[in-house]
Amino acid sequence: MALLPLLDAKDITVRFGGLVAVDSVSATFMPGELVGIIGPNGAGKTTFFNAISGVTQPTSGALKVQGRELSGKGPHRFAAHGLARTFQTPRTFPDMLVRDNIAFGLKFAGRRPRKYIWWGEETTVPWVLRTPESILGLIGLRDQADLPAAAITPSQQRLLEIGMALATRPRMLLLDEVAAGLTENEVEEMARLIRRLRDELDLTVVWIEHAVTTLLRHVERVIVLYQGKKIADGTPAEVVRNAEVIEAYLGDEMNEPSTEHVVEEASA
Amino acid sequence: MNSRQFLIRDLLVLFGLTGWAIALPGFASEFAVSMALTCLMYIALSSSWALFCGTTRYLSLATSAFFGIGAYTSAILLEQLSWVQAIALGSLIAAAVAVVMGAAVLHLRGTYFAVLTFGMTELIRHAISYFEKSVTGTVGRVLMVVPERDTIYFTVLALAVITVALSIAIRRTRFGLAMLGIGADEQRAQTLGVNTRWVKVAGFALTAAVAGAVGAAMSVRWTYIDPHTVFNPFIGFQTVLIALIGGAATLWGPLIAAIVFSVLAETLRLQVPQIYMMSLGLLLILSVLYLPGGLASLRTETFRGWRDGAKLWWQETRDDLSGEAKRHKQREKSLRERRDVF
Amino acid sequence: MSFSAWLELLASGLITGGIYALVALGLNLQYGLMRILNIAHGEFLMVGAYLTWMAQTSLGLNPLFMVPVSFGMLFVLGWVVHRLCFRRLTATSPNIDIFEARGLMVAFGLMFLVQNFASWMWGGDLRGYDFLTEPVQIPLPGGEAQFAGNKLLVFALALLFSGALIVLLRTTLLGKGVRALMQSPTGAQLMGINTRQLHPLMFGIGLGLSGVAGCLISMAYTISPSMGEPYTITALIVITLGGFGSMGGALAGGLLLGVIEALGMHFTNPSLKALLSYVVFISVLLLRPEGLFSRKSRKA
Amino acid sequence: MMWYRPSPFELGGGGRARLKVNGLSAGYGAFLVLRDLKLEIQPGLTVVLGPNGAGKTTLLKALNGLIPRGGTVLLDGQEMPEKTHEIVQAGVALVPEGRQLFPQMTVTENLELGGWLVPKAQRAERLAQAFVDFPKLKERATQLAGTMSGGEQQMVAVARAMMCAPRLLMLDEPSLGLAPKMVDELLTIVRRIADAGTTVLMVEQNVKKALAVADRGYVMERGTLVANGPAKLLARSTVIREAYLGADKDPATGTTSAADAVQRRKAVATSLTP
Amino acid sequence: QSAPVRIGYSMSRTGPWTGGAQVSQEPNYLLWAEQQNAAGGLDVKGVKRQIELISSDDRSDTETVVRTYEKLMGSDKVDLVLPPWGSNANFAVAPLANRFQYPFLAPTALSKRLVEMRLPYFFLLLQQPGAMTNALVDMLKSNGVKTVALIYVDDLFGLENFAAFKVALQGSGITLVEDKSYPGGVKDLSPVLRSMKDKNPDAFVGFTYPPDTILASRQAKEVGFNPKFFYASVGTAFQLYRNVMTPAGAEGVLGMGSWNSKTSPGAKAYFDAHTKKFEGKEPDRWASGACWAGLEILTNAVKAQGLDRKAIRDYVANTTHKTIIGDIKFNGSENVGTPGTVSQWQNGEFEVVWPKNVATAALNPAKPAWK
Ligand SMILES: Nc1ncnc2c1ncn2[C@@H]1O[C@H](COP(=O)(O)OP(=O)(O)OP(=O)(O)O)[C@@H](O)[C@H]1O
Ligand SMILES: Nc1ncnc2c1ncn2[C@@H]1O[C@H](COP(=O)(O)OP(=O)(O)OP(=O)(O)O)[C@@H](O)[C@H]1O
Ligand SMILES: CC(C)C[C@H](N)C(=O)O
Ligand SMILES: [Mg+2]
Ligand SMILES: [Mg+2]
Repeated sequence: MALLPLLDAKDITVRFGGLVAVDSVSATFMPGELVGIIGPNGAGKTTFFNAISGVTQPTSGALKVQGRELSGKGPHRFAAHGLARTFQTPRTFPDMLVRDNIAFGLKFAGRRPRKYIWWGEETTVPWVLRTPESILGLIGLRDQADLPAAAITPSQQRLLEIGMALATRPRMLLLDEVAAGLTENEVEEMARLIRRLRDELDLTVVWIEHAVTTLLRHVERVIVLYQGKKIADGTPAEVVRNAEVIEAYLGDEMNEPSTEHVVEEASA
Repeated sequence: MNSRQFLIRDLLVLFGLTGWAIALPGFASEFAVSMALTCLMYIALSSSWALFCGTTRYLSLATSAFFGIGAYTSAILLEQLSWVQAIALGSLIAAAVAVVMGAAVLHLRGTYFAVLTFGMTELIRHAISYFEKSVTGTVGRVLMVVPERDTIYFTVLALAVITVALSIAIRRTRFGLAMLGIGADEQRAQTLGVNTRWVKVAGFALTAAVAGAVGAAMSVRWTYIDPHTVFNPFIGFQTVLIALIGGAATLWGPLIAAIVFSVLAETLRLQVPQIYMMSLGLLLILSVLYLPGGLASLRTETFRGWRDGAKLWWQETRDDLSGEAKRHKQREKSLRERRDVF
Repeated sequence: MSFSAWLELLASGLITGGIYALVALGLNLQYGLMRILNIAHGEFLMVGAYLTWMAQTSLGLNPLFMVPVSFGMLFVLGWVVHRLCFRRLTATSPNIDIFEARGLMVAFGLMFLVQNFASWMWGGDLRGYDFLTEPVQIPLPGGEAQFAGNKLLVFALALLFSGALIVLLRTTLLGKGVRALMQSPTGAQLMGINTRQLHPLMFGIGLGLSGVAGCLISMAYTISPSMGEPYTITALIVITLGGFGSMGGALAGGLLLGVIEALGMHFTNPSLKALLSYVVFISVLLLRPEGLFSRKSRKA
Repeated sequence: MMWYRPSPFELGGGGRARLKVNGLSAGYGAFLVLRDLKLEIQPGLTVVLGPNGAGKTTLLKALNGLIPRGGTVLLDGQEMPEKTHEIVQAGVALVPEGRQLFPQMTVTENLELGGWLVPKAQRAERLAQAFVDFPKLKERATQLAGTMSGGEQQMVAVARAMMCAPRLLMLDEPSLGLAPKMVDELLTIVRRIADAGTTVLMVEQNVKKALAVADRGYVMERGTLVANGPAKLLARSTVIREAYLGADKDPATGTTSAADAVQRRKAVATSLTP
Repeated sequence: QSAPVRIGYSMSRTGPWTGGAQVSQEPNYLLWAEQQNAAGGLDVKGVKRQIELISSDDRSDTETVVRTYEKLMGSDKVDLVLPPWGSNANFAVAPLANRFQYPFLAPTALSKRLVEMRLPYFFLLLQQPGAMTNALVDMLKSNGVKTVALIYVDDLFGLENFAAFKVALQGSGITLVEDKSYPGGVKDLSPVLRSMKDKNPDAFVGFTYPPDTILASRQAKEVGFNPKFFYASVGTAFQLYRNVMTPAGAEGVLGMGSWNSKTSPGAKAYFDAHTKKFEGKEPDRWASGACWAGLEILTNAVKAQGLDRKAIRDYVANTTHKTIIGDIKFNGSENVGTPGTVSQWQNGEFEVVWPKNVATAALNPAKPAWK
């Protein structure tokens, strides 16, 4: 049986006045994939996210979520179909407690069996996604649960963003530079967390990050955007050898000793 | 207290207040009832305003539009319909107008929304004026048969109670939470699954329904209504003012403020006729400056805070007067949390 | 309608529009730039008007002399008001929305205070005086039209003040500094902006301009303590039309409104005038929320 | 006009400022993050490293007057003023965490405001220099800062701070959100600024690259400075290698000093699904 | 010394109604109380009792007016009340007057509708639109006016007067060449005045409020619109009008006015007392007179009937009262004793010029040019 793509974006174009921020980008994401998106600053990564989550209306192009046409619909429809995202500049509810930020998403959780509305907890919901506490534990913000979201540091807010996204009980998670501002080790932790989320919660994850070395070690597929266009889409091994990608984005990043193994592993 | 205990507390308070208000006409003087009526009117108006505008931070100045629409409806239809029907219809028409207005303007936030709702109120007022003048050949309506004062009183009381009860109920629902989310970050709320458009229009219509009903019930007291009186923007301004004084995002704030503000204004008006508006203005400014969270945020700590603030202010002033040198020494001590930014 | 009649109509609309623009100047600084919705704007304007009236009737001073004087007096008043109210407000408000709401409440308080101070001080009667009401002949192509001297004066000064403000804000960073300040107080301080001075300064200038507007208006219209509200509303409409904070926009918006009203009044009915201006206002807001004359796209 | 009081320092660098900090403490309300900190910033490029929540941002904020501080801070032997705008007027600029751009203003306007203290003629010069440093910004000169991409905004923030020709430039994670190539370019620019005579204090998470360009480094953990020394030595020290460089690739034993990361791992260690 | 007579009222001291209320109404109440008290007190069936005025500001807000009168009549149970300012407020309190049975002698309520409500305790002192416009048309017709241009304010006052004016015009041979309504608070009437000037009518009529009255006059001067008859309404009778327009500028302007100090010796005494008490502030030559007349009626009623309010009402309703502005007689609520009148500014005084039997000066049938 051919699997239905979870998200199928066709020829997505987003224009801002004269600027073509996303230029006819197509991509499909299959269930269970962990995909990275990289590209220089202003390449259109965030805008692409905005377009496929309903936050920005694409100028043209078609979006299908699990076979259902969602182009032109509001973000809440995307959320209802299991798409959750984080924002590059954290957009938590600043005056609400960290815990309530999570609880908010749970209240409007998209992929919720109808029964839940009447009978409370539903056993098929993974336990980590049942209560704010368990989600906070997952992202490591339990100690900050009773602080207003405005009072935690930006990196913690990025974690909270993940928590809020998870609270909608998504099928697909769009992460926009959630590891920005973390040290290398912490990025590594983050990557492992994301992989576990994907594996154990059965999610599809699309992850934008500039920490390429770590990103490339963890994802199975990478999409490279450059000036709004998709210039590569393939395994990390393929991508790091793509001359255009090296020219546009990577530079000599991959030649540093600490990253050589990625290239080796990938080509093995 | 957990949320259930809060609910019980809120309901008990509401019951108590209602019982007291029901008994009022039995023993209180003509004037007290009339005063209570004013309080109830603003309780209904500002609680319903806060219910939507306070939580979503969509500052609507259209209250007087809905009030006026309700008033006109009852003025025109009171001869054909029963009292309850007239009020229900007034509220319905106001809500319908709000749906249309909301659909047109609720995509604009903040200032634009406020100014637009104000503009629309004026537009409606002038449109009705013009219509009346050129089609019916008069401005305004004279109400020949008006209900008893007690009927009006109990009607407005019922409206106020319904509004507060609604506020209690709605804060606990998804709908209430959704409005809160819209107030905090609308787009974020949307990405978390809130159908913001629907929530906004529904919330806006809800406030309008209350304002319409209040307008329908209150204006019969004036015998003669014309667009200028019932669409008076000050009804809207005062509603907003009261809600803000009380604390727009709180449940009891608007209620407390409606009572405090109305009674205070009236007392000052009767006691210090010369300067009452000035005192009122001054009190208002002081309350914003020193009780920024609204009346609902008043606690014993607040008073302690004022005392400390006054001390600090005195210190600063003294230092200001005595020069820079002294201030330098004091500096390290004053690790204050909030700094004067401007 | 003859060509000269057309011109005459346009000119009379422009003159009224100039007055609208003048009325909006102060509020445009306070609200457009500083996000202080000074609902007491009209009240301060009224103070300027009363000062002028008093100077004219009891001291026999020339109202023109009062233009700078009322600017100065209201500037000082503005500085003081800012020190007493808005300084604390800005320090304690967590974000700009809350600041705006609280500022609005304070402004309401000021409105009560000032309006009733005026009633108490000068009584509630309507006042006015006669100054330069003689018509002046203006040559227009195809004939000539006449306008009251004081209106022409007000118009000229309205243009002058708008122009001066435009130049001031264009050539210095003052206006941008204030806008910056409202968008990110921390950011502004990090630029080295002395926020404690800039803010009251601009507020003071705003109030000073209200004073000037009041002074000039008292030459052409009757005044009373309750005259303020309609002027506040007019000012609000004008700055919304022109785009918040844009001085050129406000001038253009005011003139446009004046012309639309004059034409509307001539071709339909004066009663429809208000309806017409609100229709224009609302359509502009719905179609071009950033204002008719501002090029930059601003998010609502 | 008083708002244009020319900066008391030679414009165009050459300040070679030295910062001496003694007994510095700062925090949020009653909660002290920094206690009794002592450090000295020499001319050149100094980098501060440390895990999340260590208090690096707090340090910069305290130095720049954004939060109240205790202790003495001497800038070239002179007591540092207390108010932010006075500090900036004394020649200390900061690229803050969270950027603090003016989102509703254009890129050019943002940069111009960066030159608030600089006379008009020089402002134009510096603007031109900023556009040379960041060609992307020139391209987007009239775009509203709030609509720029994350990385582009970061460029605006850095460029804006450099507009006022400070003698001490403080950068809080300037590479945040920048693409690797851009990080290299940025660090080159920062190095150039330091070489031109401006003292630079930089907080960075990009440990390797930062240490490669810096002269000296401090390491901060839980509000205290745990190590310092020349950047070359630090780069080879075990503290750094263990804590930041991901030297250890075995997921089971990966250690980090960031408290919440540990916590996070604990949570994930149990199964997520029913 | 017996207890004072407590008399309550609510008055606009702030808000948009203030301008009128503080010229035509409240000063008279104060003057009256002062005069009565100075004379030993109000004569209550032979007993002199001091007057205690209980008053408050109503902020020009109808609901506040209603509440205040409910307090005065329902809770405080004052002996008598005096009416509030303006038609709107009087509409709102009229049913209350009936419920609490307090006679109201309203000096500034002006509406046919109010008369039609047939409230036994409510009396309107001012000449109603019908009478005033009849007099106006009569005067215009007698002076050979053929064409009239008219503006009126968009509210009850403007509309009722306009309607009555049209009725009065029927059969008079005068044509209405243009009529335009305008919203209150208008800031520019010149386009309208210019187009009226082009039509060159014999007379201009404005049913206007004080600020607009002055605006229309100034702008008529501005555009050089100077018909033979220039009539405006509320505010022409104010001292303000002469101050703003200057006596020379006001010369020949017609308006709603029904008395001045030459009307009767009583009027002169009243005028002088008023000017003295308020330091040069003159009463207006229209509603102030009616207001004072109402107070005279009340004084006499109390003297004859005491404080029995029902008796006062009957007395007021059934007597022909001699007042400073002439005889007042009520038919239902309406004053049918005072004829409709027209006044004109002549040499700095607002003279009653029509009808001839109450005129204080002869009509100047051609307005001089604006000065
Ligand atoms: N609302 C907008 N108006 C105009 N231009 C915009 C707008 N939003 C984004 N852009 C531009 O579109 C381009 C793509 O932006 P986007 O945010 O998608 O970049 P990005 O790939 O996420 O970059 P980064 O890595 O820096 O976050 C940028 O050049 C940006 O300036
Ligand atoms: N506004 C605030 N109110 C209360 N506590 C705060 C606030 N900001 C930061 N903190 C706390 O102060 C500590 C230090 O924060 P700081 O921002 O200085 O860390 P940092 O070293 O800059 O971390 P990062 O690498 O994440 O930027 C943290 O534990 C944080 O929780
Ligand atoms: C003319 C006035 C004495 C009456 C008043 N203008 C009113 O209608 O309210
Ligand atoms: Mg991005
Ligand atoms: Mg930090």
